[in-house]
Amino acid sequence: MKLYEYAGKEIFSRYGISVPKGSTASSIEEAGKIAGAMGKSVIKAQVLAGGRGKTGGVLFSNNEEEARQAASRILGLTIKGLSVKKVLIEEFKETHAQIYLGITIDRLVRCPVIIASIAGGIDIEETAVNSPEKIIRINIDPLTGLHDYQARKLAISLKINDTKKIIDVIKKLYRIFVDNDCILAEINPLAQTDDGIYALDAKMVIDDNALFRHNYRDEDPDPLSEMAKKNGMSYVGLDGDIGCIVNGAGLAMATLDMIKQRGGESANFMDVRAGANEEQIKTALRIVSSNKKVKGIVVNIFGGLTKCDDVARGIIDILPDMKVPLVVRFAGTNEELGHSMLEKYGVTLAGSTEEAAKAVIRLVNPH
Amino acid sequence: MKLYEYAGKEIFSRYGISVPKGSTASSIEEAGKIAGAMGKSVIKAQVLAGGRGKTGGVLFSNNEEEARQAASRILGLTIKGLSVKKVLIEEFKETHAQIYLGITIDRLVRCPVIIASIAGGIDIEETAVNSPEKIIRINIDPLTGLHDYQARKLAISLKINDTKKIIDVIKKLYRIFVDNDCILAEINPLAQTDDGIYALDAKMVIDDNALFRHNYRDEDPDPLSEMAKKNGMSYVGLDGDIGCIVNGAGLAMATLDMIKQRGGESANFMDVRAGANEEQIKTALRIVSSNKKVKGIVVNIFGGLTKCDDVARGIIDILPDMKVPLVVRFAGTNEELGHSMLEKYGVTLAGSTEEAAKAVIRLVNPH
Amino acid sequence: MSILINENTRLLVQGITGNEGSLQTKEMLDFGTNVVGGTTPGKGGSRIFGVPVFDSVEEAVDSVHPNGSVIFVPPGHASDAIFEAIDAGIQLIVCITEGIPVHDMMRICAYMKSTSSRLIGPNCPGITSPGRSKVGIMPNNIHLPGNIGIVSRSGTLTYEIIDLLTKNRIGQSTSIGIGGDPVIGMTFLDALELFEKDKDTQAVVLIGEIGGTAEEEAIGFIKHMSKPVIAYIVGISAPPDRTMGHAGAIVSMGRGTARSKIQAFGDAGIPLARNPNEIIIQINTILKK
Amino acid sequence: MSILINENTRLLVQGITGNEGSLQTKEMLDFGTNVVGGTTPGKGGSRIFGVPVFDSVEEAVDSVHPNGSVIFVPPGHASDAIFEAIDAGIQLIVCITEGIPVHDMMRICAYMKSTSSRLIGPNCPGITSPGRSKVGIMPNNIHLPGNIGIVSRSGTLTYEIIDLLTKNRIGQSTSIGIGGDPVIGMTFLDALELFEKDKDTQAVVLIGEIGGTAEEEAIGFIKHMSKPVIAYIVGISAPPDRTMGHAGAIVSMGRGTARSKIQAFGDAGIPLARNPNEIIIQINTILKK
Repeated sequence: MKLYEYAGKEIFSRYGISVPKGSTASSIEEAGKIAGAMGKSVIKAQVLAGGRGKTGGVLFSNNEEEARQAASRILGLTIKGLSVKKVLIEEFKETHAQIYLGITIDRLVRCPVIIASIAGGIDIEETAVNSPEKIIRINIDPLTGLHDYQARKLAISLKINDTKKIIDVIKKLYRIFVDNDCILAEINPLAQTDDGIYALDAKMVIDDNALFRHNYRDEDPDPLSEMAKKNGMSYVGLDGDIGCIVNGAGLAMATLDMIKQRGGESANFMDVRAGANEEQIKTALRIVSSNKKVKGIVVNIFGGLTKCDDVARGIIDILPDMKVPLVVRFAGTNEELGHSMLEKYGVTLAGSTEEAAKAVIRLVNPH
Repeated sequence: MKLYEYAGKEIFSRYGISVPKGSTASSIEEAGKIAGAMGKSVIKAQVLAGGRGKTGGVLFSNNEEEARQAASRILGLTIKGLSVKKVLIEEFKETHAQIYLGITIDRLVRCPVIIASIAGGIDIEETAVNSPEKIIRINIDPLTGLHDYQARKLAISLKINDTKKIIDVIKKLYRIFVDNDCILAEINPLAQTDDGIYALDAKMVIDDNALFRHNYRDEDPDPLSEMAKKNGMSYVGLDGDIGCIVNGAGLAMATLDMIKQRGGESANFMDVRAGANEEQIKTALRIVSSNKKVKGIVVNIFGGLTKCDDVARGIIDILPDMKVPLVVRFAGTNEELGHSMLEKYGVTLAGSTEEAAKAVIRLVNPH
Repeated sequence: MSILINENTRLLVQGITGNEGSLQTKEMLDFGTNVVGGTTPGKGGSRIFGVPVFDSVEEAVDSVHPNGSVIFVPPGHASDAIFEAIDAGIQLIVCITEGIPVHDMMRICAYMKSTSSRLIGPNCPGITSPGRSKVGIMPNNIHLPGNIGIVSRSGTLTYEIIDLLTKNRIGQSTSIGIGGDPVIGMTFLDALELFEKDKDTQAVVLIGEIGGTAEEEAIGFIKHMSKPVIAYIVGISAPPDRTMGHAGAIVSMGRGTARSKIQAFGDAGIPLARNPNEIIIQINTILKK
Repeated sequence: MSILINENTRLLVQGITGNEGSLQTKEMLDFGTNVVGGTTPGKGGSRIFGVPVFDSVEEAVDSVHPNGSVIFVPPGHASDAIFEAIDAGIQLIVCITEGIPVHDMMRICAYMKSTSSRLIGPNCPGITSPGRSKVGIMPNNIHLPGNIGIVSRSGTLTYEIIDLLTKNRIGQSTSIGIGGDPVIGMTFLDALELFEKDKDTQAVVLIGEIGGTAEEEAIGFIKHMSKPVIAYIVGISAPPDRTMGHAGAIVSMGRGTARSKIQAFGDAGIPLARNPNEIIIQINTILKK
């Protein structure tokens, strides 16, 4: 789960990392009042996507009027498909140096990795590619945690004064990373200013698998993904017109790949997981078909403990409600029984994932 | 540092381990009032030594009058050389089962060890010797901490119901042990009562080396030990009449052993550590000689970086204030210079630890 | 021969009385796996399908001497079950459970460095050695004994490919699902090293997917293997993740997408299949040589 | 030969610019120890007694390739210094610092299990191999090269005995102070195993004291050693500790006092000295054989 910048900054603040004074607003009116009381301020779109600066989601203001204008512009934006509903208004900070500081998981070494660079800011990824010597990485043993000598090495490598304060921020960010089951905790930029070291941005992503032991609340859930999650399934919306229902993430990706290779575009990724039984498949079909862009649906089930005839029963039950054609491919346990049950209902049957992909594309693009 | 029972119970309570309702009193008056409001209660000497029950330090009362009598008896006691200045008055709890639960350090395996037994109470050490099968021990990896399966194994081994509550107490006690840098955290007995699992006693010993990162305050310091500690030295009072000042704990023990082997009794253990210089030796002599029982003092210094002539200078300086005879033995750096400096002052000089022991015994017991 | 498991595997099932644990124990027994015991705290002393149930792994080890364990414990308790198996000295631990927090897995992997246990998974379908033993949840009836090794991060996609191989009368030495989580025990590289040493494995099918660089890390070894490896990598149609933050990008340095993986394998001259059918074609070409 | 250190020891001093660090570095240089570098964060680039100072152990390892390290860092930072040395791959780490919290030491010892580093101490005087190298704080002028190994938990008491040996013209192969803290790296047993293998050591003096059972744990090995071991155990006059609680008593099971240790060594037929002079008498008896 991704946290909004302002939520991340609340956590930073609780752990003693300095952030600029600020608060959020959902209306132009409110934004104007907050910024008016501040003098020079920065108004930032609160949206769960990167690259806000480059898309006009971060503006500056000197007074209430400018703030209202900025807020009105930002609150109307859609950034990477997400509409902006809230802005964060903060005191403007003059910076001397902008540091990049991030902690994530090194999957290969199977441990947290802290990354720091004096070349903080929006171009950090380019720096990583073009000037790798400006990026320092330290792997942390998850059992012993961050050692002082490691925090010191990172801080010294940045070659600015304030080493002690930077060490302090590194140690606190690592605490935040561990305490909150983060898969990402990032400050970019961590700014050196006249009155100290400030986190000017906050990016935190929490491990979904660990949400059960925390109190985070998804403030902006996608309704279809939520419904899928509640039913033990996984749904991600895409831009195409072919709905997909598959059991298993790998097989689902393989199915989407096959559709793409044959010239089709999928409307979603959906893994029904272990829930490929009668009731679940009905729920899955309801979710996928509620997307108005969907012109046809492919169901691809590999039966193990899942029995294909159970799935067929679910499909038959919901078929009267379906407005778009269905292609079904069963394999594994009772695949033949499942296929034969569906024959009389006008559902297109496929013998392989590849055939299923071809069939659904034909149905969706009849020309 | 040892914590009093009531202080330990405050910590238990903060971590969610149930303790009986209660409070402390320093006077008979106060104790009577607290107990009077309680009905049946137990009045316990607050003293940093074991075996209170067997020495009359724990009494029961049914009303204010009985409580006053009990408190008056306990507040007059001296238990293992320590006078009782405070009592803890608690609600009496009827118990169904008394469990022993303790965590300490297994020096050999270099890790915390949790010990549990259904045979809790004052005879637990005898149980450990006579019925070792009633004692279960589990070593904990200090990096991963206590695992649920280990807490479960301990709890199940006690063979009483309430397994879940016992698991909970074990996990909390381990948290306490780690968070507070304990070398001992012990509940004896942990009682099964009608209304739950209660810690009826609390014993906590904090690692002196870790006090710098905690906020414990020694409520009842020994003045001589405190003065020594402040000067980087270590002092323990004993029952004999020969004062001892040695650099190094091992050499100090060897000196005390030698005195005992020759029929003498030491008045103290004192390790002046690295502080065996002019000023420190004066402080050490002041501390040791302030014990009225001391009839003679032996100073045994092995010089390395410590120079024996520096030590001699300190001795000469304070000699006029000394009321008891001194035996000095120097070895190592500038030993001859040190000895020769002392010759004209009537200080007895010894060529070895053994000679020093013999000489001081002769001086103290001239018959 | 097979790798990791064989007819001498004495299996313990952790969480044997749970829904999935009992269902899958039945399936494994049907397959012929020697399930010697199971654990469920509080149910020690009972039996399920004739298999004795114990309160703890330690008790099971003392009584029935398992040399492998498979874990069906819910995610909140699964990492504890892994630690319990490691501490009891179980050498092969297969964790089926999906949804274990990644921080727990990092701690487990760090702890395992000082032990000799080997972990497969979590969030994996386990291991099948046709005709010998099955430890996990792969469907029973899709396998055929033979000489192709399979190692995969997926579940049903793996079954689909095993099924396809079997239908084409291409048998498998061992099929391993290493799991789809970001932090897992056995990697592609570990599995390939075992297949390389296994005299009954003639060629290996590697089924990879987007995310991480485990596939790329195996390339160096594959280039020096005496046995051919055919790679099939899915996720080419996955949208670029809206991941916030740069740390992940810095760590992966442009690797980790299906496209970059396919590129890397191609550059190394490792045969790639674009779909399951191409795997069959490639294997047939190899077997004919 | 000696054990642990010799003329090939290339020593790093962690905390080299501190009071004790610099004083003892001077002493070690005077002894003839090959001190190749030191560390003090923030003082990298400077020199002390001609020895280069680095900001971190890693930098020192890259520049001057030490194979051993001695730590003079204050107790609040010493455990971090030990981790730093381990992680930089230093094989022999001698920690002089007194006052490290025991919980820190337990974590360090657990961590070391997955590494090949060896730790001596903390709260110890270090190691001296007369004529070859000194790593630690033993006085320079008390040693004599020879064939007696010394292993001790004490500081000055050890110096006293080394001095006595030297004055009686009995030389030492290596003298080791393993430290007096409850949780330490190298134990009596570890040291005895090394002395047993060292062809230049003819006999070993073991100096023990009250507390713990490290002396008792070595008895089994001593009984099977080809070399004689003479034990001297102090603390017989120490008062019974007013320790509260039973856990310690249960763990030690009646062992751990000077009396119980002496009893155990006596029962095992290991020669015991009651005072330093008796050590000399015993050694002379052995050497005459």
